[in-house]
This record gives sequence, structure tokens and C-alpha cells, in this order.
Amino acid sequence: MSDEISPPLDRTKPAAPVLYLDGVSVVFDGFRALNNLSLVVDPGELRAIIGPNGAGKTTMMDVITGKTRPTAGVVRFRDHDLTRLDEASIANLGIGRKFQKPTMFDALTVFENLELALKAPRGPLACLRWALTGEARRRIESVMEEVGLAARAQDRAAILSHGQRQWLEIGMLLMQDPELLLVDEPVAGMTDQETEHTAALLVRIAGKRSVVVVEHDLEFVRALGSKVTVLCEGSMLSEGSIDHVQNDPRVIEVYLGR
Amino acid sequence: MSATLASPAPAGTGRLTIRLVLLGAVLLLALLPALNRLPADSALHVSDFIVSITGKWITYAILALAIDLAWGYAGILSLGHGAFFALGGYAIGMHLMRLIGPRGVYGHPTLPDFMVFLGYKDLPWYWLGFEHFPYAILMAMAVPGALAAVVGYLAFRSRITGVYLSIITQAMTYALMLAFFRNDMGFGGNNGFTDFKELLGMPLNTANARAALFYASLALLVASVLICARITRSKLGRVLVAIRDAESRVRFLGYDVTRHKLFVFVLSAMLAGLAGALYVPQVGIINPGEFSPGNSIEAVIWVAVGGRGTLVGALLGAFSVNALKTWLTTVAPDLWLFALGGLFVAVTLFLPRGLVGLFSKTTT
Amino acid sequence: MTSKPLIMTRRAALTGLGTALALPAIRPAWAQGAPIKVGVLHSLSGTMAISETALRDTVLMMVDYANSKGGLLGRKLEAVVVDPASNWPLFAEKARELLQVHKVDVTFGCWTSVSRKSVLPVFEELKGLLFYPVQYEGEEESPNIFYTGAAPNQQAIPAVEYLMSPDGGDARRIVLLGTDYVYPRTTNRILRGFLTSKGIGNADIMEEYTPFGHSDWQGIVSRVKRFASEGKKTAIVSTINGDANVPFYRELGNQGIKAEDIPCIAFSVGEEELAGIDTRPLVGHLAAWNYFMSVKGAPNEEFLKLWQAYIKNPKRVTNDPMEATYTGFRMWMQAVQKAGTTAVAQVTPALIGQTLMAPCGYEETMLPNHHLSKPVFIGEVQADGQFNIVWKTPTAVPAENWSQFIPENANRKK
Amino acid sequence: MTRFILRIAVFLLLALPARAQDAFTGALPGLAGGFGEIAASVERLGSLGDPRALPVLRALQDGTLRKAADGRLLVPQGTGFVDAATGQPADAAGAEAVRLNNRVRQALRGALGRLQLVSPDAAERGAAAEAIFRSRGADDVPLLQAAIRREAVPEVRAKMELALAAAQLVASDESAKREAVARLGAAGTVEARALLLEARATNPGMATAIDVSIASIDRTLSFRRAAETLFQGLSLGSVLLLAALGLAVTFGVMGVINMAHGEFVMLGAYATYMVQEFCRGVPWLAPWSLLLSVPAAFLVTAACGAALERGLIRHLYGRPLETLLMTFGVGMILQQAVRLAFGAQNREVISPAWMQGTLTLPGGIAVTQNRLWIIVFGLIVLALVFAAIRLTRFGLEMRAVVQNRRIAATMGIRTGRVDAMTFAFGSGLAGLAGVALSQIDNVSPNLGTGYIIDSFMVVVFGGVGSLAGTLVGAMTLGVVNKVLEPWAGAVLAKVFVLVAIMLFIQRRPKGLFALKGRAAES
Repeated sequence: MSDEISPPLDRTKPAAPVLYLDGVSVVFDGFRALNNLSLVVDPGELRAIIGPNGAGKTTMMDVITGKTRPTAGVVRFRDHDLTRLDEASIANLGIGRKFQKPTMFDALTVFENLELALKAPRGPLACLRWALTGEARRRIESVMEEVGLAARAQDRAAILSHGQRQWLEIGMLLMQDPELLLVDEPVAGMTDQETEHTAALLVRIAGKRSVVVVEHDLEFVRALGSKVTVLCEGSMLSEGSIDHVQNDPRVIEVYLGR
Repeated sequence: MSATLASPAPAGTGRLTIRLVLLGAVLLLALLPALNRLPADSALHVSDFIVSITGKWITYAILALAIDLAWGYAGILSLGHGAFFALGGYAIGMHLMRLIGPRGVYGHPTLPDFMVFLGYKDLPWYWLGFEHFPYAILMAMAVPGALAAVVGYLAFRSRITGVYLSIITQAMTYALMLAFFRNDMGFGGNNGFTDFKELLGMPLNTANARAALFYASLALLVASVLICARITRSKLGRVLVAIRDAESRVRFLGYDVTRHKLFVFVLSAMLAGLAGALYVPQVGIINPGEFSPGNSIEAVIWVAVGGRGTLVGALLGAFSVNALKTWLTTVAPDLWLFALGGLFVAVTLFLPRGLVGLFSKTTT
Repeated sequence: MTSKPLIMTRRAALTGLGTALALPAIRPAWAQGAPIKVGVLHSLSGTMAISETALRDTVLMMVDYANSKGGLLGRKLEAVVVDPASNWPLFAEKARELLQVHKVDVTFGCWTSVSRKSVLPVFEELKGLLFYPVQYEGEEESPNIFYTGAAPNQQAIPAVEYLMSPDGGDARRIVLLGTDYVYPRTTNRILRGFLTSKGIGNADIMEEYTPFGHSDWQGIVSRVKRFASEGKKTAIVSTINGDANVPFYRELGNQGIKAEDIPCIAFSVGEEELAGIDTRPLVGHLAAWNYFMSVKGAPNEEFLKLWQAYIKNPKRVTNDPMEATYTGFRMWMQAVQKAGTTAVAQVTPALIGQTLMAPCGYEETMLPNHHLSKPVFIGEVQADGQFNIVWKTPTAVPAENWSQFIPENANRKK
Repeated sequence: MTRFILRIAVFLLLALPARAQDAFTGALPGLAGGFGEIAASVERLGSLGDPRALPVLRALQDGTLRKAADGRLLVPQGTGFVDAATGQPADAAGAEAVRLNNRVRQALRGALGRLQLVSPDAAERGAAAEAIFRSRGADDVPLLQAAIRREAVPEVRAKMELALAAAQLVASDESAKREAVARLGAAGTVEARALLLEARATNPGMATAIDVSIASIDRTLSFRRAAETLFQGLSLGSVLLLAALGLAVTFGVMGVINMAHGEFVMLGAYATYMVQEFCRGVPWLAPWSLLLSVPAAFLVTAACGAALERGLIRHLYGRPLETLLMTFGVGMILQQAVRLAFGAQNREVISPAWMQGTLTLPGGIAVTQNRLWIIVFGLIVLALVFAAIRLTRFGLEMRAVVQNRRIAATMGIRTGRVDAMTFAFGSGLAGLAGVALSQIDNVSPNLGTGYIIDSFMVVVFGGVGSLAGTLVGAMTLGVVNKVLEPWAGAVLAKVFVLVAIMLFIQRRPKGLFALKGRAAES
């Protein structure tokens, strides 16, 4: 994919898309995990993505974050070609990701996990010289407050409950201060109350940043009140409001029928 | 994927105790050469043997620290650290050979005996400069560092981790061993370098030289502990632990994992090289056997026995396993391999956190 | 194997334990006639164990032998066995331990040159006494080491002379095959000098080195075959060491290289090595040593009887380094008796000029250069794994540790 | 026997002018002298053509010829001895065997060859022709010409013609010599080349003809050399394949790094030795000992493997690095245990006759029998492993457990048992490698250590978990090693290969035959 071929972005338009996927395909040994997928996410938008197992939701996130290289297609973040960058560079551009299975650093404390995620110079020497300033500490404390883990600051991540781990990972996402958040199944293992809290948090974040949420829980998706994209067999099946997609016969067939 | 066991150094009061114990151990070690000067019939007299063997163990302990930094913290299990150690040893060995000068058996003013012997007319280019001590010390760090940089860059860039990395590094040291065994390499082949005369104007094989080398090793050990502690306590240390436990997650946080791993791997190789440079004048020989894969694995096992992921563990392991080995090879020359092999099995099976795990109260 | 070594070791282990426990404290004073301590510095594990364990047993046998004769100077002998594990720095460490901690009076040890080079500075520093029992490349002389194996002029040169004689097959083209370490390199350098002096040009010499434990000889043996097809009678001089010999000889046999066509003479293959090889295809290939088990005569019979009784196996073989150990031990005993003490300073001069009717059937003398005069034998491999002596020197040859064929030795004063 | 001797006598009477009968007894005493005298008298006995010489020379070759203290020579006959000169029974007490050296052996080969050229056994006649080829002399020309006239077996005849050419080359007949040069050139062997080179020095007039023949031989040889290098590479490859197959199972399938794998190979070789020693006591079993040791070695090492897995490794699943360190300790223990049990010395494992010597393929390509059989053995084992994994219930369960342990367990598969069996299977394969290695390498406690790193490299290079990768990886490494060896030497060739693999893994971190897709990602 060279820059010349990729479609020109109209930079004059006020709301140029943050994320732009066009014709993306990923083939593993003949299996098409993504099939000519296109997706556009605008600044500040909150987008929910749903789809049955194997629809390509996680693969799509892998493509955006640089874990998987697409076989074909365009993946852009603002005006950066993501297909040429590795995970770390993509993360530093301002794309944060929360994994389906909460992943953090078990040997470190909650505080330390957040400290690692905090936006700061990432080089080895910079890390060696790093000293925790008052401001950084305040930021970490405020995020701990926000995700409800202030009391557990000095506990190791390994001993947190599943829900708390989800929260910690969301907290790490916030520390990164990303422009685009990719959130994979954030409420799995959460109580109803926590789920509600999470939905509210994501809606709140979305004002300032773009958020893409992958979720199975349709109640949660409804609570987000956002535009919904339905994936199936690696392609987009339907897009629109939650009511729209729930009534789309193709969606019903995929979820219920055959 | 990689080892999931825990534990950076225990916090709070534990840390203080460890500091005190370490300080005490260093002071005790520092006394040894002095006690060696006491008359031989004094109750406190320490024999030359004890001094020289302890000096050797100190260099092993530095090697163990270097391995622990890479493995215990960053999860890079290198089975080729013996190669870095040996390269450092060869660098200083080349210096020592140059210092022999015309005192070799063939009396050649510049060429070491083995070169005279193989019909060399001039020093090979890569031997130039080794007559200067600072250059040799620089090379003892630079060569292992450069090798680690190349191998590490290639391996980390293509995300070779875990056992694959272990196998690659093992093949690296194996290839070097085969290469150094060749007489045509210009490093003395199987015989390597021996019969050193002096270092920095100090005749080796004297109590003074032994004491000096001992203190130099001890100083390097203390410096290494401080450097390692500085790293492991910094945010870099936490990044390394994070890489060890969930490498790809660290990438998604925006850290360039390759650079971090490379940094610690190269640093670790340089430490190992320096340890080797202090080891060789103390044992009086360097030969390609030091590159043998078994040596590297043994050094890793010291760390495992002591308890990886803790600096004290690396030190404890290096001293205790080597003391045991020295004792057993005399007490039970036919059976010591059973004891040592059995120890390795028992530690991996029952003491996943090593000897340190016995003392530390922290829970996982 | 029998269980004998184990039992011995346990005994050695217990004494070792005693001394080791007493290590930092004051050593217990022996009531009277404290035992004479004999250090045994041979690898019992690692790659060299294959060769060196038999030497450990030989020294232990000699300690028993001396004790059965009432000890030395009225004192009992006691062996201190350590395992340097085929690890060269460990050799140096163990040498220091033997000398400083166990205060041994004499040490028998080492096989490889590198292990000897590793302990040499230690013995010189601590004024110890080491007997080195293996044939080696020479180019060394230490006041603290006695070399009871052959120097190159006592093995390599007579061997090649034999190959070039009518009896040996009139070889005019020589293949020098060796393991890549100092002994083969030096020996071959000396041989090259010798061959040149005999008018054999470089085009008629093939020299090739392999790593330790080399196991795939297909390519090299076929290259030798090709080299031998250049119209001149060809012979192989092998300085291949240890483990690599079995695969080498198997390949030689399988590729049909018969001794009548291309004889191979080896300097490192003795009865112990042949014990691991099916020798039937190899009959007629040669070895040059200063002793073969098949030597006739009372001294050898005594040695064999002693050994096989000690090891409790009437089939166990002896070999040249074992004989050299035995000879060295007996000479040391004689020297101690002459000096009336085990002190190295007195024993060393007493050793020079000692003579012994060695198992090889010749009287050997310890020369001022710390090497022995020794006879040279050429033996042919027999189907039963023994050597048939086909040639020998009429008298014992004095050792030349500084070879005249190495130009750098020209200005060395003899 | 008598008829045979009669035929010899008749032939000799025809072929050669009658010589003094006492020349035979005149030549005998030399056999009691030094090696030079023995060789001279053997040559005389060979050229005399006296039938009485044959038993004497045969006895000499077998090492059964004795010399009495008074210089009489005694030849074994039946249970006793007879005097070689008189044929009268004699007492062999106090007589000692006449020893040989290579010079005598050389003379003996020629002499026996001349005498055996009329043997009724075609193989013996062929060997005789070969012997004459090696020890040819101008005198052999009429002898061979007579033999060729009577020879019916084409192969033997060809050998005789070659021997004749060799003899003619040193005879004085110039035209026959030219013919011989051409014939030797057509033979295209290393030996013929050596003869031609030798002749070139003594016949300057024929230099051009000889050069043409040599050039033709060199062309044949260079082709043959390439084929032989390929064979040697495949042979090395098959050794690597055998050593690596077990790893392909334990490491490739189970993800267990077994540093004691080399020691299992060593145990397999010792099992072969034990079986041989056992069979030695049972004569009818002896020829089958190597075949018997195949199952024996497999079972012994498989049992050790199962014990290791159940006893130790299963506690460390999911911690591959710990397993690596622990098995290193196990390897140390096994090595020392074998050293104490069997002694540090090499043990002798005898190759059966069908694995000894060289086989000449069409085109004159010489391959050693033991290597050839090891290639065959390697391929058979590979096929069996493939079949075991693909076609048996055990293979199915194994694959199921590897893919998804939890689900396999819920389907009623006893995963613990499958783990133990898989590991035992891989270890058993190491034992089979030990059987093969006992035929080419030392049987000593260190046997396995030399192969472990190469085996790991094969598995990593070929692609973990892929049998095809293991095959291709092993063979590629073997051939590349052997092709590089003449230029770089054995050591550098190996170093180059190791470096090349490290670089290759750069390009394809998962090896040649990588598993792709999601399964491989996790």
C-alpha cells in the first residue's frame, strides 16, 4: 500500500474521520478472517461493534493496532498509514486498546500498572531516569478514583477480582490519554451496577475521544446509545442505531437462524 | 507465555534486612585477603586457596547478576551468557598474553608462543591495541556488548522469545566454541591462553596480586549490585517486569519492547564480559571450553537455585552452588554430579522461587 | 566394570570429608608418621573421563601397592582424589586445593596438554610436584613437573620413519589427520620438518584437522582415498584424539581402507580405546607407543598381575599412559627413599638419574630435562584388540622435549 | 579338496614350465625369519605355483601357521599340526605363531591371489583378481591371460581383465601397454588413476595417452564425487533426523524442552550394547541382536521417558524454561549413572556383516553400508511416526490433547495418560536414534551431548510441530554441511550452518514449515 494509491483525505472538512478502514481483508491459510471490511469512525464518536463469534471483531482490532498485517486494504488513523507501523508506534500515535481478556502486569501493583501506562517518554533511558512528579501522581490518583481502585493502589494486580481487573485495564487506557480507544468486551464478568457505571464512563469519555466498543451484551450496547456496526464473516453486515440493526432481517438471520 | 512467577524484591522492612545482610557479606568478604596475611598458624588465618576461590566465585556472582537482570527481570533466558563471559575473558587474556612479551618459551618480542608456533609473522590486526590495558578492558565490555546487540536485535526484532531465544543463544555460544577451538582463529585453539606473567605491573600468582584482583572483583560486584538495583527500582525495572509477564501488552502501551530488551541484554552482556575479564587473571587460563553450552546453563541454574527476579537470589545462588560444587568434587568425586543434578531438579520442582523463596515472607 | 572403584572412592571420599570438614580450623595432628599424601588430579566426569578414570585407578592401585610394601619411609600413603571434571580452570583450582588444603606431597594427574598448562603455574608457584603420564607435544620444561610419557621424538618420528621403511610399506605420501589442538598441531609441524628433511615435498603431505569428538568422517576419509590415488604409496598419521577415533576407524573399515594399501598409524589409540571398537576390519593398522600390553617379560607380567588383581577383572587392559603412571610412581618412591623425605626440594634432584626396569621391558632413566628415556614400539592392531609389536628401537631413546625440527628451537641452548 | 588341488596342479603344470620341486622346501625356512624374509619367501611361494604352498599361505594369513623352536614350520590339519615341508604330523608344543606385518600381508595377498585364480568359487576368483590388481607384476600377465580364457562369469572376467591391464602396465609389451592405458581409463576408478599416474612417471613416451585416460577418469570421478557428497549429506541428515524426531514430538508437539534428550539417545545405544551382550551368549540369536535392540531400545527409553514425565515434568507444565533447567539436571544424573554402571570407557557394539563395508551402486558410486541402512532406518522411523500420529487412536488423542486439553478431557480422554505416552513415544524415538548411532559413533556416556544442539536446530529450522519440516530441515542441514565441508573444513562448515539458521529464523521465526493462522498466534 503506497501513499499515492490510498484515497485522498479531505482535510478541509471539519470532521475528518479519526479511523478509516477501506477494503481490508485478512487471510490466514485460505481462511478469510476479514473480508473487504470498511469502517469509518469520526472524532469524538462512540461506536459499538457486535457480531457472532468468528465475525472478525478481534481481528479487526488486531489490524488497527498493528498486531496483524492486512492482506489487502487501507487502514488509516488521521493521516497515518497504520499498516506500516508496529504496535508501539501505533499506541504512541494515540490509539489505546483494552483486551477481551483483561491483560495487565500481575507482578506490579495497581499504582505501578497505571504508572507504566501514563503518557510519558517511553525509551529505556527515559524510563531509567523517570521520577514520579507530583502532577503525575495526581493524575494516577484521579484515574484510580475514577475506576474505583483508589483503595487498592498498593495491591498487586494479580489479586484483583475479574471486574476490578477490567477496571484497571480501562484505567490504564485512560492513562495513555489516547485519541482513539478500542475496547474489547469491557463488561464481561461485571455486576449489573458495574456495567452501568462502565457504560456511563465510556459515554463520558467519548465526548473528547473516539471510542470503539466490541461487546456481546446487547443491553450494554443499548445503554451506550451509539451507532452500532454488525460484523459477520469478516464483513460489515449492517450499520445504524441499535433498533435499526436489531430489526435488520440479515442480522436476525445471523444471530438466530440458518 | 513466559514464566509467570512473581516477585520483585520484597518491600519495606525486608528490603532493609537484605541491605544489611548484603553489607555484612561484603564487609566479611573484604576481610578475607587481610586474614590471609595473618600467620598460617593463627586461628583466623585464611588460606590462599580460600582467597583465590572466593575471588573466582565473586566473578561468578557478577555473571549471575547479569543473567538475573536479563532473565529474572526482563524474562530473557539467555543460554549463551557464558559466551559473553568468555569473550570478556579472552579480551583480558589477549592483554595478558601481550604482556608476556619476550618471556615466552620462544622469546619472541611480540608474538605469543602459539603464534610463533603456527608460523605467524605478524600479529593479526584484531590483536592490535591489546597491549594497552584500558583498551583491553574497553573491549571486554564492547565485544560482548556488540555481540549481544547484534544477536539481540535480530532476535528481539523478530520477536523470538522464550525457549526459542534460549535455543538460539545456546547455538550462538556453541558456534563460538567451535570457532574458538580452531587453531586458525588466532586465539590459541584448545589451549587458549595460559601462563600469564603480570597485570598492570603486578606479577600474578602472588598474594598481593590475588588480593588486588579480589578487591577489584568485589568492587565490580558492589557496583553491579548498585547498577542492577538502580535499574530494577526504576520505572525501567517495572517495564522489564511487565515485558517479562506480558510482552505484547507492553507494546500496546506504546513501549518499544525491542529497545528495552536490547538495552538490558546488552548491559547484561557487558557486565558478564567484565566479570569474565576479572575471572581470567584469577584462574590463570581461558580456553574455548568456557563457551561450552553446559557452562551457560549452569550459570542460569545458579540464578534459579538462588531465586531469580531478586538480586540477592542471584548472589546467593552463585556462591552456594559453587561452594557446594567445590566441596563435592573433592568429597565425592564420583557422585557429585548426582548431588548437583538432584539439586537442580529439586529446586525447579519444589522451590520455584529458589532459596530466597525460603526466607521471603511475601505471598504471591 | 567392577564395583572396585566405587568402594575406593568411598574410602577416598571419607578421608576427603574429614579434611574438608577440618578445612578452616586447625588440621588434626597425626600421632606419629603422618601419612604421605598422594594427590590424584584426573577427570572423573566430562569428556576426558573416558581416558582419565583408568589413570585414577592406576594411582590408587600404586598407593595400595606401596602400602602393602609397608609404605614409604615407614609412613602410610594416602590418596586424595578430586574430580576436575574435564574443566580446565577447575584443574587449576583443584591443583591449588590439593597443594594448599590437603598439602599433598606429590600429585599424579592431567591428560590433555591444556589441563597441564592450566595447573603448571600453580605447581610452580606453590612448589609442588606433578607427574604427567601422557605422551605430548613437548616444547615445555618445568622444574615442578616430571613428564613420564613420550616426547615427539620418542613416538612420532620413529613411527614415520617406520612407515617410510620397506617394512612399513615405503610410504612417500603422508596424510596428517588430527584433532584441532596443540598436540596434533605441534606433532604435525615437527613431522613436516622431518618429512621435508627426508625429501617429501608439501604436495605430498595432506594435513587436516577436525574438532573434538568429530563423528562424521565420511568426507575426510573419501578425500584421503582420493589423495592416495596420486600414484605414490600413501600412509595416514593420525593424531586424532579420544572419542573421535571410534567413528573414524569405523569409517576407515567401511570405506574399505586396508592396512596393506593405506596403513594408518595412530599416536593416541591404545588398548583402552580399541576396547570400544570392533577391530577385525582394522587388523594391520598401526600405533606407536612406548608400551603395549602385549610386551613380553617379567616386569610387564608383574604390572598386569597387579592391575588385574586390583581392578578385579582379569580382562581389563593396560595402556601406555597407565604404564607411564606406574613407572613415574615407582621412580618417585625410589627418589623418596633416596632423599629420605617427601620434600619436593629434595625429591626433585633425587629423581634425576633414577632408573627403573619398566613394564615395557627396557630400563628407563629420568633425564635432567625431567623426561624419561623410553623405547619406541610400533604395534599392529590384532583382531582381539591387542597390538602385535612389529618394530621396536634397540635401546631406550632419550627424550628431546625441544624438538630440533622446530626452527625456533635452533638457538636454544641444550 | 583333493580334486581342487589336482586341478591346480594340472593347471600349474600347463601354465608354467616345471620347476624344481625342492624350490618349495627351499622357500619355506624364510617364513621363520624376520618380516623381510617372510615377505620374500611368500612371494617366492606364490610364484612357484606349487600346490603345497596354498595351505601354508592360508595358515599364514589366518595366523595359524606356527614355527617351532628348531625352525620347522607347522601347518594346522584337523585337530593337530603337520610339518609344512614333509607333511608328517608334528607336535606343536612350544611353537609360536608366525606374525604378520603389512608388507607380508601385501605379499600374501598377491601370492594367494595368484594361487586362487583357479579356485572353483567365483567370489574367490574375483577376490584373487582384485588382489592381483593391487599387487600386480609383469609375471602375472600370462597367468591372467590363461585365467581369462577359461573364465565364464562375466563380472569375474571383467575384474581379471582390469588386473591384466594393471599387470600389462608394468610389463614390457608396448602395444599391450597402450591397450591397458585405455582400459584403465575406461574403468574410471580411483585405483586405476593411481596406477596410471605411477605409469606416467616411468613411461614418458605414453604421457599423452595416459593423460587422456586420466582426464576421462577425472570426469567420471567428479560426477561420482558429487553423488557421494550428496549421499554423505543425506547420511548426516538422517542421523540428525533420527536424533531430532524425538524432539519433534516432545518439543514440537508437547512444548517440553528436554535437555536430557541426548542422554536418552545414549541410553538407546547402551540398550543396543546390552542386547548384543545378551545375544552373545545365545549363538542362534547373535545375528539378530541389532534387530532385537530396536524394540529393546525403544522400550527402555520410552519407559525412562514415561517415568520422567510422570515423576517430574508433569509438575512443570506451562513453565518450559524450568523444564529445560530441570531436565539438564536429569541429564547430568543419567550421564554419571551410566558412567558408574558401565565405566567411562567406550563399549564395543559390533556391526552385523550386512552393515559393514561398501556397496557400489551403478555408476561406481560407493556408499557405505552402515550409512545406507541408517538412511533407510531413518525414513522407516519417520514413516512410522507419521502413521502413529495420523492413523492410530493414540495419535488422535495426542493431537486432541495438544489442540485443546480441556475439551479433550471433557470428551473422556485421560490427558495425563496421553501426556505420559506422548513423552514416552518421543523418548523412545531417541532410543531408536541411539541404536543407529551405536553403529557409527562411540557408545560412551557422552554420546548424546554432541547431538542435542544440532537436533534442536533441526526442529527450530524445520518448523516446530511439523514432521515434514523435521525431515526437510535435517536433510538440508546434512547436505549443506557436507557440501561446505571441503571448502571450509568440518568446523567452519558447522559454524556457517549455525549462523545461517540464526539468520534464517529472522526471516521465518516459525521455521520452514510454519503453522500459520490463529492457532499459531496464541
